[in-house]
Amino acid sequence: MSLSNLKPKPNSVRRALRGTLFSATLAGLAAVAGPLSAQTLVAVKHSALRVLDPIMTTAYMSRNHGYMVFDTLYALDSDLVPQPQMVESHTVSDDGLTYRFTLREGLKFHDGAPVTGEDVAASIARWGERDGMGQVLMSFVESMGQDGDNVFVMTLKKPYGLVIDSLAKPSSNVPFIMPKRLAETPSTEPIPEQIGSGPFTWVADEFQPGVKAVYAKFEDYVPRDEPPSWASGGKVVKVDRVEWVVMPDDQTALNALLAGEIDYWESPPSDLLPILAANDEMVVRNLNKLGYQTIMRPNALHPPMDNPLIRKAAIASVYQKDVLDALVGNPELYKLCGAMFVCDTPLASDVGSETLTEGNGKDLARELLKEAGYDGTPIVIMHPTDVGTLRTQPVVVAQAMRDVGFEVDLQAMDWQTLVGRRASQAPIGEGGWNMFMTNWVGADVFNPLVNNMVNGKGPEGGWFGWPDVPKLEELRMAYATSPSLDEQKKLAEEIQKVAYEEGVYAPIGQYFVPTAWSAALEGVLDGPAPFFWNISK
Amino acid sequence: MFGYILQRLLAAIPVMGFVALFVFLLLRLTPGDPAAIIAGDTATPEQLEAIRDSLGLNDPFFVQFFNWIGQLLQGDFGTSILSGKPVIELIQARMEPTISLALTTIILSVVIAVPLGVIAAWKHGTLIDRFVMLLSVVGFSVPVFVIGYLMISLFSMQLNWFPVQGFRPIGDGLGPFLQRIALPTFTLTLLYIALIARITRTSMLEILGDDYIRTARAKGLPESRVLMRHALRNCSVPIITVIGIGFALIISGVVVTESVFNLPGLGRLTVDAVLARDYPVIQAVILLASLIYVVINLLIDIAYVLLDPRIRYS
Amino acid sequence: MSDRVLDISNLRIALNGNEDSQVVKGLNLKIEPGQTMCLVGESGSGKSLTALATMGLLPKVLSPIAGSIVLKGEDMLTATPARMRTLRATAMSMIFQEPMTALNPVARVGQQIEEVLEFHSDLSQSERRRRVLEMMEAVHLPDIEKLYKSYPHQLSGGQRQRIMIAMALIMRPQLLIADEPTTALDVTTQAQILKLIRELREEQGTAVLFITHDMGVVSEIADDVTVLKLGEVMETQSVDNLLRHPQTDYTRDLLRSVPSQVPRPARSVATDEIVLDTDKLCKTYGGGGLFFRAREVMAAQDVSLSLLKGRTLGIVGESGSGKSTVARCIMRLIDPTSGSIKVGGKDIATLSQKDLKPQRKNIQIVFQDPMRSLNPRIEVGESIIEGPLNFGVPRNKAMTRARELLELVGLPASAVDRFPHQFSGGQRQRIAIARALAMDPDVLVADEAVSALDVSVQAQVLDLLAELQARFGLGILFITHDLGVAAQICDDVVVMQYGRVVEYGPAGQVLGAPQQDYTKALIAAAPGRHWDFANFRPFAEAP
Amino acid sequence: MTGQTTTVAPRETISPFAKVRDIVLSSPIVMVATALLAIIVLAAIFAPWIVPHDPVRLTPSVRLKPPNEEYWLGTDAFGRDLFSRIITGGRISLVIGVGAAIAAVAAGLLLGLLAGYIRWMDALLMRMVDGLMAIPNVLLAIAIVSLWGASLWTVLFAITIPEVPRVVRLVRSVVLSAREEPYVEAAIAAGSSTWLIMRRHLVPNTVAPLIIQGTYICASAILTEAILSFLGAGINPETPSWGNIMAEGRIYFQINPGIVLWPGLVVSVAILSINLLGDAVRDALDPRMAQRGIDR
Repeated sequence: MSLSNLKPKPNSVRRALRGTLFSATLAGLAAVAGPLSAQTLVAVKHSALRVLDPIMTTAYMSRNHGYMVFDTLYALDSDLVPQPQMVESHTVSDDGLTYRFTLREGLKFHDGAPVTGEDVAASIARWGERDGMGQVLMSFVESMGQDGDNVFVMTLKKPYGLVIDSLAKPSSNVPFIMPKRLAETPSTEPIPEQIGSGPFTWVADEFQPGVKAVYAKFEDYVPRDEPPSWASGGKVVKVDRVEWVVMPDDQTALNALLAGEIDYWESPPSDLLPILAANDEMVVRNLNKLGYQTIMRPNALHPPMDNPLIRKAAIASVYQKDVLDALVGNPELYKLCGAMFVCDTPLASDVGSETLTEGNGKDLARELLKEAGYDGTPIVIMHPTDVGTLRTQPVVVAQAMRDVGFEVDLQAMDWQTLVGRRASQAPIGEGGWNMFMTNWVGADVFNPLVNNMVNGKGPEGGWFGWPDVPKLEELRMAYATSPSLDEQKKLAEEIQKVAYEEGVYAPIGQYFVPTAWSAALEGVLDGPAPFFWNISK
Repeated sequence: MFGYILQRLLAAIPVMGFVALFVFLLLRLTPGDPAAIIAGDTATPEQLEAIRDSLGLNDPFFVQFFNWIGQLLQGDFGTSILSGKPVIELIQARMEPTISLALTTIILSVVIAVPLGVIAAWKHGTLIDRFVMLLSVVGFSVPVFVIGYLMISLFSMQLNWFPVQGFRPIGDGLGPFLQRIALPTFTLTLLYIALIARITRTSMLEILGDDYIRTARAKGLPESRVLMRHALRNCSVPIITVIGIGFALIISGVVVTESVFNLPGLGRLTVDAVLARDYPVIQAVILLASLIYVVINLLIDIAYVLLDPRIRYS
Repeated sequence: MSDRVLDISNLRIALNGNEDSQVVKGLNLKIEPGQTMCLVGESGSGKSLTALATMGLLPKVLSPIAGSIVLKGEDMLTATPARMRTLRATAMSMIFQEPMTALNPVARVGQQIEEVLEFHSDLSQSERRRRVLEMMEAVHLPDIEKLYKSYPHQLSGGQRQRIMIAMALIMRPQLLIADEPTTALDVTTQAQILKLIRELREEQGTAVLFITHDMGVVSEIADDVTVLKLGEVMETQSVDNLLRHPQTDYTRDLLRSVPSQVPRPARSVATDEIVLDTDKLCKTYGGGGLFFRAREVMAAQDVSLSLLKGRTLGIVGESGSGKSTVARCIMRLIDPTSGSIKVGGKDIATLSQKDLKPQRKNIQIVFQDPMRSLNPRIEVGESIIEGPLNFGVPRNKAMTRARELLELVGLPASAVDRFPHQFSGGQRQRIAIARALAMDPDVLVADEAVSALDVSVQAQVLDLLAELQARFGLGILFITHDLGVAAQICDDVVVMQYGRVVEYGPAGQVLGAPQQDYTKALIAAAPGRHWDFANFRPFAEAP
Repeated sequence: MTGQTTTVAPRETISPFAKVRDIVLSSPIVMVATALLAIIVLAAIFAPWIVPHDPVRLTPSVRLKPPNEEYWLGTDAFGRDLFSRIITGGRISLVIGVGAAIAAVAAGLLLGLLAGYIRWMDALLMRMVDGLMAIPNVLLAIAIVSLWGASLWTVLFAITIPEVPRVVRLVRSVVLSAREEPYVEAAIAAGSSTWLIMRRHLVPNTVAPLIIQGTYICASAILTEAILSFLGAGINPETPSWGNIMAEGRIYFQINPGIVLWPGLVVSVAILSINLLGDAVRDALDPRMAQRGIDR
């Protein structure tokens, strides 16, 4: 079958086609992709990087991007204690109203400009507009400014115990420091450039949304000399380039990792882990000990869920083990934990969560329904079908609620429709909703200020679901201003008790998503988010 | 001839107009709101409004439509809502994998399918004919991703002849390019062999019944000459049509193959855009796919003129 | 014996090779060098199959089961396919009926002829080209250099048939088989092609097996004649004996049903009521066109004619003369560009479809192709009563009328619930006539109504039409290209050429003593015009 | 009367059942295909009664089990019995296949008739048809489904829209050639109304090609539904369909390939049979094929 009768093609391609296409491919060219250059680390992330501004959106990919390109004043170590990062030292005035932070020597932005107090002030101000904990901090702040190039001064209206904790916030809307000219863009519009003082520089021209994002080592970065611990310590970069690749198909990602075409896979589906674990060239470990908390969130604005009894009945009907078996499957990768502020943290407590962790709430739920006089109007649960980690919970919860007598209308949609619809406070008929499920990284819910679900401000200023519980707000304010840890622990337990009584939301399981990487990599760090410094090939 | 082409060009304009209106209407009448997506979890209603204003989503329907068309005519496809990059750049980066997959698949399919179709028609009614048709129907019936997975597990994982995924532009040398494009091409070729073989067989059967074939045989020409020189030449018009349509379909429709083999093509760009409500990207890609379809139709018409003299002088 | 060109003895061809469905039953035929043997028979007589069997081109479902076909001493039925291929075009070649589709539309004409030489000779490319041009000269083609490079669709029907002849005779074969080569051509072209075949036969001494159903053609070209009926040979004689002393009744009936050119005696004019009258009727196609002026074609120009009640007006002309266009304008199947059409005194030329509907009752049409003039999926009765039902006639009344009409046209009333595919061509044409009469129109338009029928069936339908005309006082507008048919049925005749009326007058005068040169040429070209077939003698010897 | 009263063959009509029987028995392959399709269809229809387990009931404790005597084909990621889900899934997939075929054929017939028979409608309709055909059908389907929610109706609508243009073109070409037929012109001459001509003379001609096209649309609709589910834009997973069983199962391909392969096999067999039946119908009804033999 000669190729000659093909339409005349440019000579070179035809000769090559005749030569390569038939002989090489069929004869089984050595297929293993050439060894990637030692200095490039290829990682597959849980989804595509789209919005590059870590302040404008809470998307985890933007936060991870932030950790690469930007740096923070403080950061939590593995014991969740804030450690200085860009700050050399800080002093607090006696009346606790003036904080003076001196920055470390030699901190430079990627464009070579030195980091000044003004940059820090503008960055914290922009962060304060969008982030929950930041808004609380800004309500205490009097003024922010610079005293000489490398000193940042913050004055408060009244003393506030969590200033350092706020500046060390580990997860979404992390207080990253960016040049003043970027920080001044309004927080509703993305920052035009990616210039930070973080350990990696952003390679803009190789960025292909939905396909690939590339970071290069920032030569002038001055790491701290302490050993890295969680988000704190020295961020020493040991590779030249890091490529984040998107692979929509888990099957393909698994095969690519096994075949050595990629080095690192952030969140493989739990069922594939046994295959990876069995392979001695692979390392599987959970990097984020706080893990994830999956929650169910009723909408308190509209019947029937405006009645707390109905909300509590729904919560009582759920047994965490059913959810986690379906979602994760492998018992080592999940934990039955009723603590709203995540287990294994200082504020963890199991008050009010017995039905969730023991699964004995079915009868209680039926009584609550009878007591509330539930008339069978269907509960609309929004069910995202295109996100692997969110597809399972609605099905399990719907079945549990049906078992106790609820009428449930499980409406399938894609994630973006859910995100659009949950923002609507309209009644069910005009595109409203009764309940939805989502996941949070442990670091986003492990204290009452960060945890949006315990916000009781109602339709004005509350989080989706908008429960109107003034008691919760009082307790959160008390928590904010309480000086000692024991005091904070007691307040946190109180908040959780009230939240369960009001049925504002319920954690329906804590699970861990281990990361897999090829044994060739060393120095992979634990942390609230995947960190790429300290890794070498 | 020129008049004929001019006429076809003019006919294309209302078609593109209709496509533009249809896609714009489709997106505007749907639930889901890009602003909410960008704003993320903690946006307050005012911030949502601000974002919507900045994207111009609040203007009346027709204003949005006309300034979109206005931009379009100046070649400005707008910027992607999510990534802020101009849509043109996004599309350009994704063109090469899609075009190369389309080319390799079509070439391989034609080289295999046309002879199969000719043989099936020549031996009409015999076992060979039935076998070829059965084979082609199988190509039609198996879902693409099932074939894809089987190909990967067999050729990549066990035999490791080919890498699992990824795409290397042809600029990086023919070897790596062909290595990576091979499996997706084989997967798609199975489908297009079915399509082209059937069309070839059906039109060949029709032509073999015509008078000039009987004349050719009456001239004592060998059967191969009758088939190749007379029958196949006349059969080229329907074959060119199905190849053209096939090429256009591959450009815009191989989303599944692209995701299974992780080829950063146009298909995936559109699916990501649809799932993320990135209106400018969705509109631009669907418009572009339609433009490609219309242009390919025009090329097919021109090919008609070259292949069939009767049309040249109509 | 051995130099005999073709010797077919006891040839039997059957469907799928089984005995009891034979289409050719024991045929014997002999052709000497230089001799032209005419094979005559109606459709279905197996004449073409015999030719195809000789060339080895029978369709797969048919196969010879007995007998032999010996060409120059070699039996074709036992020859290997490879051997057959070498013999085709060298020892024997064949030309076919439809010149329009016989050539490969996408290849140049000269090159299609050259192909024969390419495979059957070892001449050089330039030598082949010279031979081809020489052969094109021999078949009297104009401007051969330009024609060599042009495509089939740029040639006329006659030119294409000449190309086929050139292709067939370029290797100077001993036997030329011609399967109704002129049936699809116009009369004038047909005459030229017959003359060309005779000329080449003398020049190259080729034996010709000429297949036709037209006795006129037989009288022009045959040396000897074999008459076939349903696969069996009726008789074989020299052409002169056959025409003068036909031995079998079948041949006699065949000769008697050939419509003679001599117009029948004029009938007296019963009434002067005009049922159909057109004045300066024009129809142009094309024109307009968005950017460039499309070629304008004047299909009909200033056609004025009138038809009296109970009489028949014939429109005669070659293909492309516009006779069908006039008929379709009168029926308002296409809209005339200008001019008036009066039916029963009312001008229907410019009426809207709505106003036109009531008038449609008065004028009905019968088409040429019996196979496609009846809807194959509904019973025949339903087709007939469709018209009356449109005009409010109650169903049962219309159905009884339909039964009467069927008997009127010579078919059993019980045929009303049969499907069209259960009838022969002639029977279907009768049903079509019944359908037209169901509307009891004033005017019946017959557009080549009998051209597709065998001669014997043709005669019966013509008689039926004449009889119905007398009974219902019908005005008939009869469109045909066959002068014989026109002579037998028309009272007055219009001759048309390139859309214009060339001559218009009583049949006796127009066909008997034509004034215009074109009409004269037309009559002169009709084959067999000097034979009085029905009386088995040439007109010259008429008493 | 002149001419002998010819005898006429008795009334002989072929009942549709006889025709169907001939098509089915026309070749062994078609027989096998029909049998397989019949089994799948019957199983789908009687699914609720013959299903060993409740296809929707989650039992996470027995998830991803290989085929065993209790779960004949094993279980999926939520511990639901795969065998029952495949049978019940057949209902949705076949409903979509048949539904899309009927809807596309009906819409295509109407528009095709209008475009073919009414001159001025032709240009307008054909430009719209070209427009619809220009839009890539998988992308259009995804856009419609993911934008309007994944209910059975939106998926059916999304799958039908791209098929309509092909049917319109087919019907238009049949009508354009049929209206030239003499028996149609005779009907016009007899004053029949446009509607009568369409109903009685034009539509019957389109029946055969539409049946053939219908089978191909049915097959491609089932495939498209599988692709949509694969991309996360298909029917909502609560109601099983072949497509979304495979889509959900693809992550576990390495652990329990059966989840993808079993439904994949059933889909392929179903589509193969439908396509083969389509070919058989085409050969039986296509007049050209039939009288090729002895028309000389």
